[in-house]
Amino acid sequence: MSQVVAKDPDLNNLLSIFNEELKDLATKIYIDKTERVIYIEVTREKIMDLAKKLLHLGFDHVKSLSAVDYPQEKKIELMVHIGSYLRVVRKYTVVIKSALERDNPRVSSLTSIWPSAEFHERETWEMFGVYFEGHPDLRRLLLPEELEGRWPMRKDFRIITRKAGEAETPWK
Amino acid sequence: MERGVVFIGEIDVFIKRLIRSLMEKKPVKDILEWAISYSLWPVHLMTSCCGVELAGAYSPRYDLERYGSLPFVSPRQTNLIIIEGTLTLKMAKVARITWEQMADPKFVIAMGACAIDGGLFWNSYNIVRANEVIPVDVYIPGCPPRPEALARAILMLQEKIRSVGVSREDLEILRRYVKNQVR
Amino acid sequence: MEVSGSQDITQELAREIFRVVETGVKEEGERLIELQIGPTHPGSGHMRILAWVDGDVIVRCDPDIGFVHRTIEKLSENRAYIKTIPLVERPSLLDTTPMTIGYVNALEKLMGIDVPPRAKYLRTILAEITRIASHLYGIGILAIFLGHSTGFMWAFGDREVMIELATMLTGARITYAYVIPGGVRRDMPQNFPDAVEKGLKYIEKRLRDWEKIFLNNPVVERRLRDVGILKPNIARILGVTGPNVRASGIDYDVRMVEPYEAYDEIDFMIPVAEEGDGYARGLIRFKEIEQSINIIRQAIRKIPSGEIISPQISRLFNPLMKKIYAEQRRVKLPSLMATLKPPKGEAMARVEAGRGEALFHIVSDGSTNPYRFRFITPSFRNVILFKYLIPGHRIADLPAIYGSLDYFPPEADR
Amino acid sequence: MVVSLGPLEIPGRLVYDFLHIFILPGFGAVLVLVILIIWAERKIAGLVQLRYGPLHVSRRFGGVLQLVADLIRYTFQEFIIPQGADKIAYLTGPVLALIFAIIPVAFIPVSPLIEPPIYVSSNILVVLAILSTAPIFIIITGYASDNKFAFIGSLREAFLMISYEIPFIISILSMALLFRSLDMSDVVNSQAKYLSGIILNPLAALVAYIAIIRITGRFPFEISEAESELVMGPYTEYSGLMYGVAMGIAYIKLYVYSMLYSMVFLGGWLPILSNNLVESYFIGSFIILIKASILMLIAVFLRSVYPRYRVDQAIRLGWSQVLILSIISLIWSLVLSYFLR
Repeated sequence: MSQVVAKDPDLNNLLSIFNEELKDLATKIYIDKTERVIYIEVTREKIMDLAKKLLHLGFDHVKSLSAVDYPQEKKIELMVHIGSYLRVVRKYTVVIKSALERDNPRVSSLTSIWPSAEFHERETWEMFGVYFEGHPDLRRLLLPEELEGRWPMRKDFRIITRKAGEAETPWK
Repeated sequence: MERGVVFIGEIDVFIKRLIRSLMEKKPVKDILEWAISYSLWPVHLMTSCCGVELAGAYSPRYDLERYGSLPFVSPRQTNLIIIEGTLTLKMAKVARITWEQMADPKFVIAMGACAIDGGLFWNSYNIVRANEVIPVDVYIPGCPPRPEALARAILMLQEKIRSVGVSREDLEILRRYVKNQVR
Repeated sequence: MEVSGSQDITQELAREIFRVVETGVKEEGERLIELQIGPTHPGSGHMRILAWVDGDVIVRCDPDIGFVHRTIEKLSENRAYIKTIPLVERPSLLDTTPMTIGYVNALEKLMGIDVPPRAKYLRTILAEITRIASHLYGIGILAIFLGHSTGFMWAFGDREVMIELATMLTGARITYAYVIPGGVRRDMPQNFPDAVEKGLKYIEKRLRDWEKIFLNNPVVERRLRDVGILKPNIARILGVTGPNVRASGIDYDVRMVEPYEAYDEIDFMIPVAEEGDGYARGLIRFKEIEQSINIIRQAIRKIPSGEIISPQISRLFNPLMKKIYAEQRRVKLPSLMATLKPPKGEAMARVEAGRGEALFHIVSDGSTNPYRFRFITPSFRNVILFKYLIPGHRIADLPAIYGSLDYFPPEADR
Repeated sequence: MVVSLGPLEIPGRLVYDFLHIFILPGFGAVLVLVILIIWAERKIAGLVQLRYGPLHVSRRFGGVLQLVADLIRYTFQEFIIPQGADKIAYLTGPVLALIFAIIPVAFIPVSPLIEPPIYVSSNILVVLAILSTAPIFIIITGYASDNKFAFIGSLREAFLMISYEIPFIISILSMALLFRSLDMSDVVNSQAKYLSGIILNPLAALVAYIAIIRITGRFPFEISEAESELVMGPYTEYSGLMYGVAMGIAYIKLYVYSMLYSMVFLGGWLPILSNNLVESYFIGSFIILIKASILMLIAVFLRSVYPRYRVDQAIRLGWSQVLILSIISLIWSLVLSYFLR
């Protein structure tokens, strides 16, 4: 796993802790240009014990749990923003990315570790169809009955659009 | 035949016929229209984000209570629905039920570009136009419309009540038309 | 730097959170009534709260939201980057500036544009003006939920002062779209500083009246003290944001944690309370208004002169735009911005809106439309409190807690 | 010293009874006063909240006709009876409550010269008895309209009725004990001799006023019709004329209670400053009306000052503080009446 070096000393300490704690769990750890976000890629099976480790390291709540749909690569990528209220690490946000196959996306629910993820998982379930095993009550949150099983946020759910820069002809 | 028919026959049918006949006579018609136009109470149905401007319109600076319009609580005692902004599918059902619950001479103001024709969210999969669900009397453009626009809408509705009057034959036709519109 | 590990989810803490109120009543019958406090009910905003009530005690509460779900994320995937700015403002129509600042920050990180200092100060001033207006709205809603109509009317009356200032700066009442990638759309008018001073003096005088009629009102204290107590570790576990978490003793504020715009050059204090009940949440909002007044005053004093749009954008101006920019200090966006193509990649920005921390994550694939735009508002993260904080209280406490949480449903449903 | 009219006894009685019931302290005054008080409530709330309140209905008189417009709108609004409602109880509930709220006016003497239409020697007890039946009909309306919020609203009304009627009755009886008679005219006459009731036993006056505010559902005790919890409490399902009746009950009860209060505590037809008896009927009842409307304005002004209590807080306040205060006022009037031989 490549050893990433950052200018900010605190971030370096945190990265070193991450590297030796999550040696076997994470497949890839990298940071973004502004040195405030740490991306961790992990496979579907190891996400639970990665979450336990992160909770132990002080990241105690989920800021956002969602998915990104890549139809051409046949995968839905789970994207989880983890934050912390502890004074030491609250400057950084950890983003966990894990790829799920597109036709039957299943992953174990993170609610037992971070209860704050409950409503986020319900929203991701109704928008993308990602089934979270072990979720207390996985049902619709925002959508009405008509849009029950149609996963509107996937790319193949088309809506009427106009291309950017196209002339707006109101009466067409 | 449910138990306990009141001794003067079906009371609501009796009162409806009485009111309808009273409404046509000249002196009663004018007094009634004057009274209803100065007592338009909007029901507490905040459909979406234009509700901020409706609350602003009833605040001290614009104060629509000067025209007698007091925001009231339940659909039974009010006669005006203000559809503020976007109607999503879920909220359209609620707006429809609230409209049906209200007592008869009732009016609807569609406030904001979203209620008129979808506005900023015209191509969203979850949006319904206001007139697809409820027969609308006054439309207010703007996103969100200024509180003065809402005051002007209340005044326009008052003129409409005084000119067109309150008996709503158009409601019957629209009820049948709108019933099959709602998905 | 030793990272202090927080204790795992102990059994006791989990039971504390998922506690089911034991009133010996299980099935729906004479005792357990299911109350649908729906959108037409004056005690609930644009949402339906299902409360299972036994006598006067709420046994279980389940928020049914989504009545104002206007699919911002799906629409932004089919719009140019610039056209998502008005979209991002609509959900939280109360404090729109932090939302646009967050989105534009994420866009600027993606494209590597840096903003001139004067534009940063103008953005900070507008953000604090809308924060005061948003807190006053929240206090007004809390007051009317307690039955205090004077509090509601005073809050909306004072809010008009702040809207007047924002209209003088940006030209619009609520939806400004004032923040554009690279800077701001207009410069500060000449008479703006002393108008701001007059407005802030009026608000400070009003805060004294507020203490008399609302904060020291004996009935308000009876209704809000020790109601809806949110313990610090539960607030931390449930991921609550904004004044609700600062009222429980956690001093977390994105303006301090990750200063954006001009917050690092302005010194201000984050008010924190310990009790974590409804009264503390209300008090925190009043104190934050005072802090925002202090921030605006410093920003107006320290604002540097100079450009209000970054040279990378003003480079693309055609002669007419340059003339308008020179004379009226007003930016007309070049048509190139409509078909903006940022480089492929991801960017994330966090911002402290009136109700808490908002998070913006843009995934771009190099085309004119964002590939995926993730937009999390503070109210969506506070919804979980309805499920875990309200059971065990009385029916009359439901509006009191709902008002003290300052929960705005359109912002949560996005 | 009741004046007897000799041969003109019967027609004089009829004229006076008609005047008493229909014009001055009866229906005429009630209708005019209720409209003025509701208008004053909205105007005062408006002025306290930096705004105008109802204005453009009749610009020159400051929007007084607003209430007339509202009442006319109610009468011509469609009258909805929910299917699940128990029809008879649903229709008769508010009407009976209205009747039982107005009846006591016939018992209250208005001038020293002539007895009230129905003269009962202990008319304080009769008035109290009739007034304390009104909440029962509110509970009937709550249970008749098949609505969960109406159930909870009427349940609250039952709890609060008990916890505040008892202190009210104790404080009124302590005044009757002080003046050694259950007849209002005697009470007023003895108030003419000594000081007025409120000065002799201020504690009873305070307790009685708090109980009036609770019984008529004014802020901070507007709990059975709390808007933000139970839409309109027992009256959620009522629309049209029945809702006008339901809304009028609270204000008519306020009128009758403040009439009783001004008779017992503020010395009914005695002019406020001097104690000399007033001869004519009109001036006497006019003074009572003024005192009653002042009390009503105070009760109505509280809408813009206080939010509302929770049910359990109001009940705890009722049983623990207000009841004890009324018992203390009873003891105090016992001691005082020993000296006022």
